[in-house]
Amino acid sequence: MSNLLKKDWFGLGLVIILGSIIISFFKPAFVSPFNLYVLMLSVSLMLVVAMSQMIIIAIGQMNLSVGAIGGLVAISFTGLMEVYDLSILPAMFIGLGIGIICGFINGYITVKTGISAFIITLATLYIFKGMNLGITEAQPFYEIPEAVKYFGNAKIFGPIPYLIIIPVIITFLMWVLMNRTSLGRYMLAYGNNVQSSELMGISSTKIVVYAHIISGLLAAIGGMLVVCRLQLGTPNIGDSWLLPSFAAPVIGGAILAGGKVDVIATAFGVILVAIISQTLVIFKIDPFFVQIFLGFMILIAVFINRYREYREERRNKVFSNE
Amino acid sequence: MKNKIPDFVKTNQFGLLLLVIVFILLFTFTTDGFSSRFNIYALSRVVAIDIMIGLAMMVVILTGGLNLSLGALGVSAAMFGGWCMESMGIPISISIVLILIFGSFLGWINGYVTVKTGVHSFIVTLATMSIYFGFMTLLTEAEAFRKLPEAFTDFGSMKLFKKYISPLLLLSILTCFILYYLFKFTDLGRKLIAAGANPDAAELSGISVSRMFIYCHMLSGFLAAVAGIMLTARIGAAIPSMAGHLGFDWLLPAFLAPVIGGTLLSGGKVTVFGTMLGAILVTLINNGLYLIDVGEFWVRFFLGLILLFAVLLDRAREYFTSKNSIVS
Amino acid sequence: MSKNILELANVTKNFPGVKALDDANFRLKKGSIHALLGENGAGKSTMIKIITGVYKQDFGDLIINYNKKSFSSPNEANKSGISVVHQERNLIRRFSVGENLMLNNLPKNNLGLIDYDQVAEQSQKWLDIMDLDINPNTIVSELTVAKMQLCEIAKALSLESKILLLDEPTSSLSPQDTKNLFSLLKRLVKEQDVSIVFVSHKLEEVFEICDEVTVLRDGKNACESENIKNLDRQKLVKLMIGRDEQIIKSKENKNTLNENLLELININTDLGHKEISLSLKKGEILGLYGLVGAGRTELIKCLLGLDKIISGKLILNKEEIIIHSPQQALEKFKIGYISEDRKKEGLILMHDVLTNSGITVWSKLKKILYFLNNSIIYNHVDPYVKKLEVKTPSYKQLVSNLSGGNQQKISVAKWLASGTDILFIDEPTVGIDIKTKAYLHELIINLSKNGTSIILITSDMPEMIGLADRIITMKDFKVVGETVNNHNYDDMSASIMANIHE
Amino acid sequence: KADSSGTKVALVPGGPHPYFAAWEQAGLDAVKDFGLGKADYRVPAEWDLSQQNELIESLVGQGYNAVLVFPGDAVGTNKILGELDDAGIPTAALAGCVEQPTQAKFCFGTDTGHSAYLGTKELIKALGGKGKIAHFTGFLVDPNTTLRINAVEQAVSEAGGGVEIIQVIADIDAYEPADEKINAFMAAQGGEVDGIVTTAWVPAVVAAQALTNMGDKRIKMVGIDHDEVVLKAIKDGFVHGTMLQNPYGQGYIGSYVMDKVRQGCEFKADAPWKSTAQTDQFIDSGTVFVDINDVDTYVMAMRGISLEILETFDSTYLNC
Ligand SMILES: Nc1ncnc2c1ncn2[C@@H]1O[C@H](COP(=O)(O)OP(=O)(O)OP(=O)(O)O)[C@@H](O)[C@H]1O
Ligand SMILES: Nc1ncnc2c1ncn2[C@@H]1O[C@H](COP(=O)(O)OP(=O)(O)OP(=O)(O)O)[C@@H](O)[C@H]1O
Ligand SMILES: [Mg+2]
Ligand SMILES: [Mg+2]
Repeated sequence: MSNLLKKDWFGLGLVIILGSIIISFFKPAFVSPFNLYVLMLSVSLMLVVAMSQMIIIAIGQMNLSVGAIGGLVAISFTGLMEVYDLSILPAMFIGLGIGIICGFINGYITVKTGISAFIITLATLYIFKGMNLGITEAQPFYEIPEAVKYFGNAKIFGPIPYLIIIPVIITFLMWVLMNRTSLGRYMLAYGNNVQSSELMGISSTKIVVYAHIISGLLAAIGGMLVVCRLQLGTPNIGDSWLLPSFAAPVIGGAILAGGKVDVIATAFGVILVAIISQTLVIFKIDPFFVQIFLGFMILIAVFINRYREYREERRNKVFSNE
Repeated sequence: MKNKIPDFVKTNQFGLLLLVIVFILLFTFTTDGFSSRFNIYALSRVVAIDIMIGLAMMVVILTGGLNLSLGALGVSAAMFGGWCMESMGIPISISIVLILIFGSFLGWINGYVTVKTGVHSFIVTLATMSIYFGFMTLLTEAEAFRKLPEAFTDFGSMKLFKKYISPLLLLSILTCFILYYLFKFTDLGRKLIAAGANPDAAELSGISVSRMFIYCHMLSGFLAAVAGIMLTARIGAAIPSMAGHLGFDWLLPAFLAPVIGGTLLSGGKVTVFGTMLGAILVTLINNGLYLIDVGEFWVRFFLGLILLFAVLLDRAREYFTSKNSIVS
Repeated sequence: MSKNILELANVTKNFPGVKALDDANFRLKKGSIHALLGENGAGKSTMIKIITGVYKQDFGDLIINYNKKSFSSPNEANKSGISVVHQERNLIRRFSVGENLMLNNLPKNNLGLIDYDQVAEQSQKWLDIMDLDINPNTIVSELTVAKMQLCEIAKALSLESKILLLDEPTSSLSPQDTKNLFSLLKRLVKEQDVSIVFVSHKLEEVFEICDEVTVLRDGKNACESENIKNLDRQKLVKLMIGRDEQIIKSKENKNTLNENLLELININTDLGHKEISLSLKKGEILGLYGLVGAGRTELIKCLLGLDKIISGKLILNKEEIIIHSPQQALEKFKIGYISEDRKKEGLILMHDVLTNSGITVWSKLKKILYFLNNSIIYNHVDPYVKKLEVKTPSYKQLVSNLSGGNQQKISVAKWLASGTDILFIDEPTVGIDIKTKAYLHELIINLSKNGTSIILITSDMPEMIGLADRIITMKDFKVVGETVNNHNYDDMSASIMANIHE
Repeated sequence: KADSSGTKVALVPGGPHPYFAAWEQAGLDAVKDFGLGKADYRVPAEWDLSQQNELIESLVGQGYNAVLVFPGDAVGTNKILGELDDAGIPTAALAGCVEQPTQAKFCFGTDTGHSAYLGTKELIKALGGKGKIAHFTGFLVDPNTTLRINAVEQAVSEAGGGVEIIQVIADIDAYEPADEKINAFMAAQGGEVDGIVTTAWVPAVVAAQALTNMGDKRIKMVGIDHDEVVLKAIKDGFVHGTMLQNPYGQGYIGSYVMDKVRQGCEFKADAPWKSTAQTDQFIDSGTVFVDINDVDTYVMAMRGISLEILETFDSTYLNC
């Protein structure tokens, strides 16, 4: 039991369950199949985005270009199908390829120059988003194949959308990566202490480049999933990813300095954020209040998570900068 | 030891200064209108505000944190100022003092919550950004204050030096000098930097790290409020959307200037003039790209490329100078 | 005649502003333990790092088994059978002990995924060999510094390399741990033909286990591969510092002791200290001895207000006081603390020497409008930095580029400069060369002669017995004994150990 | 008297957005038809008032001498319009208005409040005068949003009690948050609500898509603008109709008038201006409600409106 309490996801899980019970007590519609379906949809999309940021947080960096990569891939994917009449699979693979290339560029430049990833990805954010706007001139692509639309809207059974399949698989794979493979452990080791891990013979180049490639790949998948969902390829896809991409991992206990992330807790963070924003709609919060509510909810969520760690951390630290 | 390079040349600022000069020359000779009076004046106003925003972010980056609420805070302060001047009829000078106090107070909230909870300021200010902005829209109902005293708005369109320069730019440059003095020549400034560089060591050396962090956030709020005032004067009205939704439009200039200027994101290092030059460089490039006519949809793309190029060049300079300083 | 398994020939290494190695040579014979000695900043660690591929030499060759080699990363050195324990701690703090030990070679199951049962099992083996009573699933950050150091040695052993480089492996070990380690090292050499390079500032240790000695002075060889039998302590010291060693003078006991300056009465803390009572008199050096983990550092941190004192009284100059923060301790009560962990708590590594050595006096030196410039600080701290003979190219050098020992000097210098009435000094001579150690001892004695009261925490028994007036022994967050020091090593160590093992 | 070929018009939208795409062709056609020097569509890199100001300032540097601008902010854009006026450059607000007092020569576009009002009226008509409706709209900090919210409320209050607004969802000008919130709304209130009015581009697209996906033809929706998704949903019967604006006509006629003004034409003192909540120098570029009956022919209808405005413009508004 006390072991369970130590887990980052435990507190969040508790908050989610209790919160859901309370909400559905006041608004039974909250647990209606359609609502659960909608909830799962928004969780699906943000899950991939959060994972894409999480892996970069793991190595102690930030990727500001997550949304720009997602947007570029989304419009490439749809553009290839609409303008060049490519069928879904090739378009998809090219999309994934673009994500990988973007990630590679981020990682390679970061590690080879030693410049902070924050700066490099800030620059590539402009570059990727600039390409997106340059290509589309702000016009959406509309001709999405039926199969893609179907994937974005159909349900497997009950309220469970097809769209959730890929994010769930990704979450599982990420868990395996971060907890059961040497690559993932090396990433965390690198995030913990760059110098030490280099002294241990862990290759910075490999770690940083792989992390960014995975991040780019996930952002690409995120972009294409949003296309499935929205049924159009607008250049704005990804614009609103940045904050939620950080919020979920951090609510899940990730430390921005690196070396500590929790895949399950991040997933719970995503769910929590989705529930909060949905609750605001369900309870018909006055639009003027919505922002204020969101702000307080983020603070409260982080505090709850934080309180648990509080005593432990104080034992080991004079002053926490993490 | 053969050719000794002067210290200044080794700094990031020098590299930036060179870049700024190169771009000025480039744009002057390749575009129409870059050196026109209208354009220079317009640039001076944009730069002034971007410098101020960059400084406001820089002083929080100093602590190893970030202030995402910068834009929301600046707009809230500006709206508060609009209310003071228009609805309450408070004289300009007193209003400005009140705005600055208000901005510092919002900064204090950021700092206090960050320090007391130990949560990273990235998250704290993410939340306060929503809260400040939310309260601002709630209280103003998104109505602008546009009947501001003329003496105030005239300041925003005043032209100095044969109508080439806005007084706003002088204000920003003056602020740079004051901050430079603070960080270089005062006990307090040194403590702020030390606290940011290694909180544990600073605390055990008798510096109250919590207080220093709170000061940094207050200073950030103060500077954001100044930027808010400047923008209000420039636009001639206090408008809820003047920094975009949630104040987001300020964030990119806020990051770009200090980061290009050589401020370390992990904290403990400030480069006041670097930030100033960073802001100038970005504004210059942005302006030049519009003038060169790359096609507006591609402006961002080229801006990104040039930024990348600028930081890579800076790294090359660093490499070169450290090679040259080895004793032989 | 055994062959040279590892050789450095005419190696030079420059850092910005420093020539760390200057045409230095080194030869390691197969199956020997080779001491690499020198003052702080002599270039020992640099040499180790060149051998392991962390740095690349500017000139000269690295020769392994008579083949020229050049490693571009620590990994390559590893694969060539070289393992190392660096001077700095290099464990991943959030990982378990077991995972740290196996990190370069994590056991996998059939699916290619890490098998944590195997990790625990395999690492347990190495912990057992080291006689370490640690659960491999313990998270490293929960260990004491000493345990971490032992784990790193275990990690180096686990690679089963034929060449083992140990850079000050005993710096935070207790005498007992050191003894165990040495018998293990001897066994490795004898049974498995391992060759060892051993860096230490503790000369007794060198005489105890080493076969040959190489001494560096300012990056040059002061001697190269001397047989230890041709040397004695005096000769060795002379090689290292270029003159004879000053014998550590024991301090005169102050028998005419004044009143209590600082008194702790039945202090209980949030961290688990139980009923701690002790008193410090003016001008006295009070030793706090205890095995690592006894809670001495923690007690001091509670006194400074960093953790909560639950009950009990703290009395300064007969007045009951409460200290809320180190700032208050420094500015209001004139109490300072020299931390044992210089990298994390003692220094701002990314800042220069001047900033670090003056940080405690800024408040005092500031002029009107908070004005403070470099020359004001320089004038104040320069005497102290000079006195400690800090080896740095200039005051603008970043502290992170100084050698370990010189860093320690800076973290001491800033407290000397601050001129406090009471100083808590925590493990002041870890990683300090003998010359500086003698200086530091002299300084501590002079400080107390001039009226500063000192609480000295050290795990170095000779140091404790040399310096303290009274020695308080702590164990498990409790005070278990108090002895007046008679400066007789045998007497005192026996009575202290008796207190601990009661 | 200036020559038309010396007129260089810049058409500056608020930021990259599909709504304005027609301005580009409109400008090119105006150059061809009226012999202007230039009429270029120049887009700020971001939706950001400062970016727009910077672009406009640089355009002046490049020699543009007339500016048609979609105001990045109804109040904030005035300052730069005033400065352009000082520099002798005529300006007009296009597609959206700036608030008085202003130096813009006129506002040519859609009365945002009125359009929302008309849309709501249409919705109420379709609902047969009673039911529960929801209103989806854009950024709260955009003063236009407040105008729209008020206009919808007014239309509802005029319906005489049969209609009730059960929810207003704002700040959904980006696709993903819009998708999330609108679907959440459908899940929670989908059963109760009878009608939806949307008064911003993105919410209209997303809501149309949501209704299409749900296959729900019971809920009546009135959208805004001409996004393909909305038009298709109208054809397929999932959306009742949309309030169309006239972006092509705005760009085309706007460029024409700018040239006239540069040639010294003055607006008549007694010009039949319309008044809106924001300005009293408003010229309606035409707003039409389109439903399933005329969704295929609206382009012709718009062209007709544009031609009509153009033909009578000189005589109605100008003294040349
Ligand atoms: N990365 C670096 N950059 C610049 N100078 C360095 C660097 N590493 C070491 N030095 C300098 O090289 C010299 C040799 O340092 P080294 O760490 O090898 O000394 P050491 O013999 O190990 O000393 P100690 O006993 O104190 O550990 C010192 O003057 C140090 O300041
Ligand atoms: N009983 C205990 N339970 C948990 N942790 C302990 C316990 N005892 C010690 N520790 C850990 O060990 C550390 C205290 O050991 P530390 O080595 O700092 O003590 P010390 O007496 O100051 O020894 P030294 O100064 O010789 O290193 C603390 O960080 C604490 O977390
Ligand atoms: Mg060393
Ligand atoms: Mg200790």
